[in-house]
Amino acid sequence: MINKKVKNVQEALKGVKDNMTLMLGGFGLCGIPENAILELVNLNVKDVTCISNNAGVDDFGLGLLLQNKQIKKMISSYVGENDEFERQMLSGELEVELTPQGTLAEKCRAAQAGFPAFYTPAGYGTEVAEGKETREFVGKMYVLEPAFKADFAFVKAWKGDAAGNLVFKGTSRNFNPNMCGAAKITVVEVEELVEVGALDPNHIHIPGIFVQRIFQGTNYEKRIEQRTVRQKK
Amino acid sequence: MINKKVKNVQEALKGVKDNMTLMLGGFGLCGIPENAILELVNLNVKDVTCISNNAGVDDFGLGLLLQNKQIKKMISSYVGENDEFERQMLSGELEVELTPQGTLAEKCRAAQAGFPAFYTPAGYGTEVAEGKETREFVGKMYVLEPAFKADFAFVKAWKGDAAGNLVFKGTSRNFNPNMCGAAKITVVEVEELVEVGALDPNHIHIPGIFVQRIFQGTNYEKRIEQRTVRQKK
Amino acid sequence: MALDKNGIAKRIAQEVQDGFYVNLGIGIPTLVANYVREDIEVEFQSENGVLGMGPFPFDGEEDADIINAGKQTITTMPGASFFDSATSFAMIRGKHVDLTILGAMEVAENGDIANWKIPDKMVKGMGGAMDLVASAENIIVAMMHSNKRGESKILKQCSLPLTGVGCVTKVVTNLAFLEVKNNAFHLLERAPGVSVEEIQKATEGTLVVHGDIPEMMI
Amino acid sequence: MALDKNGIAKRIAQEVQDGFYVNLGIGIPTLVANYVREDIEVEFQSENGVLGMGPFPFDGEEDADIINAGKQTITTMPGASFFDSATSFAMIRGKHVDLTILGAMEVAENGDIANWKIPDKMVKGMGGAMDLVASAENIIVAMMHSNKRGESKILKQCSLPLTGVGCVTKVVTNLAFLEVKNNAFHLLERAPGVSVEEIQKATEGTLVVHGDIPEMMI
Repeated sequence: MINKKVKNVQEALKGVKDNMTLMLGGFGLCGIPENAILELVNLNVKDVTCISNNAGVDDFGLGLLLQNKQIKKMISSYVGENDEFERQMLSGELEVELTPQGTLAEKCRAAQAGFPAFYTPAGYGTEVAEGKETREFVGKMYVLEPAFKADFAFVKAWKGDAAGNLVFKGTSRNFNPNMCGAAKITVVEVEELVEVGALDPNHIHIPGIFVQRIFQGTNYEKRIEQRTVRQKK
Repeated sequence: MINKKVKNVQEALKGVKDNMTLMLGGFGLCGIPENAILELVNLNVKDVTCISNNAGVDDFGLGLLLQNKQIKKMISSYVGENDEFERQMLSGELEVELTPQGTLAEKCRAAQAGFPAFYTPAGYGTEVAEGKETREFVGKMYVLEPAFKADFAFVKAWKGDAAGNLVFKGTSRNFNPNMCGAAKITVVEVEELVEVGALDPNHIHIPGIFVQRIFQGTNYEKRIEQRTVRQKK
Repeated sequence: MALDKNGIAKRIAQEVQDGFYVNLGIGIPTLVANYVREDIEVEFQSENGVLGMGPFPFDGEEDADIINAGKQTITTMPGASFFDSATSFAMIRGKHVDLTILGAMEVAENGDIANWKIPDKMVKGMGGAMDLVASAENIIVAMMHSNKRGESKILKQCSLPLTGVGCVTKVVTNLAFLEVKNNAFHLLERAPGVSVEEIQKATEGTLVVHGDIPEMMI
Repeated sequence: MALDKNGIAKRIAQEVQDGFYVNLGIGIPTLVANYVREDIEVEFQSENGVLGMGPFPFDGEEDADIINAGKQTITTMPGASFFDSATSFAMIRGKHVDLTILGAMEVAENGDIANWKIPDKMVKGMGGAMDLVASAENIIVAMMHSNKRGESKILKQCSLPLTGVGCVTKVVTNLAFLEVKNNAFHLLERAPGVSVEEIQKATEGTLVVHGDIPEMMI
């Protein structure tokens, strides 16, 4: 067993610097690496490029880095819940690259799996395809999209062990597994760090080989964006 | 819940015809769809193309179809355990397309995921790349490989439910999940058909959407090719 | 009388067939789930990573880790499964989802759709919409026939940045059920009490009216 | 004295470093696992879908569903995981495996390797070898220096169909430890009791001998 465990978030984020490209898991506020984001605020690294499906809300998630003006560029599929984001984007302070969600996921998977680029039909004929190579296969048009290149991936898992094996819960899985191994260094925070051997080898979502550092996360808020319920009759 | 359950192997293989292209899961004899293979022998369909990592042994697995001269063409990565295979290949009766194992897996995944083709470094500069498009990305050469097109995929899972959700065990997983949804019709046989709701939604390896038919398999032999053991001291 | 949002959802629900996997977009499409016949088997996929969505949770039973693509808390049905984003879009791109229902700002008679951006005004992003429309073979658009200023959204050509080209096959609006083919909107049904003339007037794109147009049965 | 297979495996085992994920090919490479230092952390990956392989099972405890790429029954270590073939090659193609050890029929001074086919004679297939050699940055080849007829397998140019081009970095044979760079085999170590002259004689490719060549420490 190759030990990936680090003491805490400070140790986990060693080496993060200005101008780096960072991947962050999560969909909306679901499954975001809360501990890593707070530490990025503490470190106050500047001019980072963030690859993340969404940009958080004004006072949580990646919104905290936006408030702190740490982000130079966002690569996302949907950024619609964040006023500060809109302000920075419209004023030109923030560079934004909007990417179809499936393309975003596959650009992560391609980086993880060693594919330099892939052809997807998403975005063909739209401004997303502008300046990109397009090509026909069997009567349908596709756009060539390159794999992401990133320095760090910050991932949130439900359970994990010191070997870096991960298990995710519900829809907090989302982009997290796809980002593992998609950056030079993958840093995982878990709600529960379990003993090596406690996870069923058949049910490990991400084998430890895709992970460089893992730590026990703390104080998860797990904020709900759209609490929607029905009443018991 | 959309019900994919069929009564038996006969119902599961309805529509299989001569000249079709069939995908079959398994690595060696591990995780092969034993019931489907026996029924293919019963049906005596001829001139089929089989996509499968290996070709079985002389008297088990795909070897049975070879003995019966049902296979026109094999697409595999390794076929070295089968004398009848070698005989048919060297005599020209059997067409063989040898494909690197990772390329074979990804050609399945591309079919499953709607990618028309992909670039892989495997086989560049070798006879596998002959006649294929090659291309450089960031100083490295890649070969363009098309997704598979198949009529039926025959998959063996450990557990499954009527919704088509699947769980695999150990290394009998191998190509099986990658072939689900990679053919027009995916037929799954399981060692244990469980109640819908019995599988943990977090630990389903293949969601039912990739499966068209599922049935309770019978009489699994699960032959071991290379029984290798050590003695207790 | 023109349909309200629930009326549009009701009509679309009739297009959902037994055995369909369905992806519902945010807004009116989400309402469709409420009106699907109970005697058929349907599973709802949400692109953030769940298949087999159920109703919203009871108050107090919501789980921050189980949401839909609209970020709403949800429940799951027996037989549900969770998966990662790449797998979710494998389902979509691989044409395993049978029906996609989504909203639009504009639809054109060639099947083009625009629903993600108003330049210099609203730039929220396309989310999964571009993947969905580029791959789905069966797309129903749920939308209002005209915007708040009374201008038609059923157009000869989209004016807003496109989400996808030539992909929309059916449109259900507050006024009509339209099929998109051969570079025209073919009027299939009228909303109850709405005349062909009203629909014609509200439609900027080419409208084909063939024979008697029945009223929707809702 | 020239090394036997276990000797080759022992020397290669010294190249396995702490924290390495290692893929072992069939044959001599499989033996390497027996000689890795016990005070370092190493995990073995097998391309059929397992990470964290352990020793062979005790008699009677073998499981048909748990095998390695050589189809041998195996066990797993704590922290092991199983996965599908596409994920397995994601590990390999994505350069997550640190070291690949495999056999060869021929190696050339430009790093080409041939190990999968003898035309009209042996056509078993390449298995995962082409993926491994195309992606791994750290490849050690375990092989005999010459074939049974005494002909060198350490060549100027491969004569058999290639498995990969310009990919081999190190070769350990029964006679020598060679580094492949700048279109030549650089002699790093001699097998115990084997002279530089013997190695030179058995090597058809360009052999660079720089200074005193130490004996392997085995």
